[in-house]
Amino acid sequence: MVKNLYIILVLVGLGFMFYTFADGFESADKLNPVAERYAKQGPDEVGAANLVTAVVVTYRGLDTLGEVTILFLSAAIVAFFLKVTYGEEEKRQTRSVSEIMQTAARLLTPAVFLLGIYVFINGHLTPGGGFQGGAIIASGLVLMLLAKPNMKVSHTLIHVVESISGLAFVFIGVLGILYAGGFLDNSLMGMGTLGSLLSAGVIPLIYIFVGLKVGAELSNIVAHLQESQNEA
Amino acid sequence: MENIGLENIALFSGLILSLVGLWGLLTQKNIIKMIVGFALLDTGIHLIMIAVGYVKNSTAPIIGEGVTKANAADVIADPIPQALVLTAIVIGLGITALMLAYAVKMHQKKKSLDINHYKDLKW
Amino acid sequence: MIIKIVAIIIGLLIIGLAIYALHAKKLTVAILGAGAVSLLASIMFLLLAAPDVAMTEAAIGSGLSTIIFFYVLNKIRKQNG
Amino acid sequence: MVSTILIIALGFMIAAILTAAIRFFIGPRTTDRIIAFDAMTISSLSLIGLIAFFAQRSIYLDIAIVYGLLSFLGVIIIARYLEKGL
Repeated sequence: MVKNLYIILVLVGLGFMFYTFADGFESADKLNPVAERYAKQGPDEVGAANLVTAVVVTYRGLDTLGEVTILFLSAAIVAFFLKVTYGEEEKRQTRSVSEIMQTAARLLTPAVFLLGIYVFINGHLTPGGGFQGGAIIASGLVLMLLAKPNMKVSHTLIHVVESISGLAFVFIGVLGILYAGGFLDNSLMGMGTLGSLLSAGVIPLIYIFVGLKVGAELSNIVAHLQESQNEA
Repeated sequence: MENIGLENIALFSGLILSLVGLWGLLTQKNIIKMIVGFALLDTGIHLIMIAVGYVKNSTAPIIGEGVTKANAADVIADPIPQALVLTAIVIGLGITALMLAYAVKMHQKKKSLDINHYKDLKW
Repeated sequence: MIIKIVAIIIGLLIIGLAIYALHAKKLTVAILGAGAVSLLASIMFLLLAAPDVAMTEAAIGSGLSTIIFFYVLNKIRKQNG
Repeated sequence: MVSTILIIALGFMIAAILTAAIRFFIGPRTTDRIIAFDAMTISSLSLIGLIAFFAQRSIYLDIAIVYGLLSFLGVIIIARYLEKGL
């Protein structure tokens, strides 16, 4: 009974705090100085048409590096918990997949992978980027696994892709210290014209590696969840 | 109707959504339901952050039709909260997957999803 | 004006679906409700001029996390025998 | 003229989402709720297209593409779960 009272107290207190914050809230008419600086100087300094990409990859690139590390850690812990012992696993006895599902998956899987690659290559021009593209690639793997439940996912390939793209991300950042203004500075390559595919310096390259790394990590989680289904 | 802006609507729904999520996290007995409550709390907080970063009558911070380099500072929304929420959503998925893996392991030990059956660390 | 009415309806639906998801008896319905909340929140992000966030929420919040929830539910059902 | 027609279309799409939500709330069986979820997804796809028109930004349509290519996955995985085939 006392516990319920505590819960009600917490909720009412938090609700009161939220109400005082939201009451009479009015959004600003113009940007605050930091955002104004990014909006005015960003297209010239970074060269990306999508200003969110400029903030994520260049102005706050170190945050992105930390985020990718956190995602790697959580994928590793999930893999540790759901590890299956190889060798003695028997064939899974599941209800067979229907003909329509198999044909549609064969048709759609390349399209889903292609969409993922499009999303992270065009991250600096259109909405999207490495994280969204990686999630779409992992969804493509889910579609493949739904069509063929007994398919073996190559963990070696996933680990190799993940390690190489992580290393390349840090390597590009260190090259920025040596040859440009600082860590993850994107003026390593030419800026190009605003709005074309080969612009914004090194941002497309970084987003390709981020996309591959996030895709490999999420695929790792999904593949471990699928493989752990056969042991009770 | 005139003095209620788009950001007020989003702010209030985000606030109530996060309160509902916290209520579910505190009162539910089933572990999976608690994780669902956590996911709702996550979404509510993202809504609050985006609503705070909205600028009146603004458009997306992408240079293209209607937004040029010259007038970008006057017509776009704040890009910084959007970048932070982008990061937060991906980390939220990682945390949810981690909590679900814990739930599977806990269920393997005791064959129960009720949180009241786990008293090992209670004294 | 029209956009505001759309936003009010979507906000009310978000809150209703969230309460229903936590109130439902079946775990399947609870997870579906969380997915529907993510879907409508992504439309709300689009109205607030944040297309990047809307795309992330659509691909991750409503897509992948529902899939992971159902894989885990299936494994728990198998452990029950 | 075009704008008037599209405002009426917006009203229809909101009505479609609302009816699907009502079915989600009262649907007696789980399958009813899954169908309601699928209908809600498809109506919100066209809602995204209409929002892209009212905001005058064609890049918003990218979100509709991603959603359209991924939304069926959730429904398929629930169906496989319910027929014990996952």
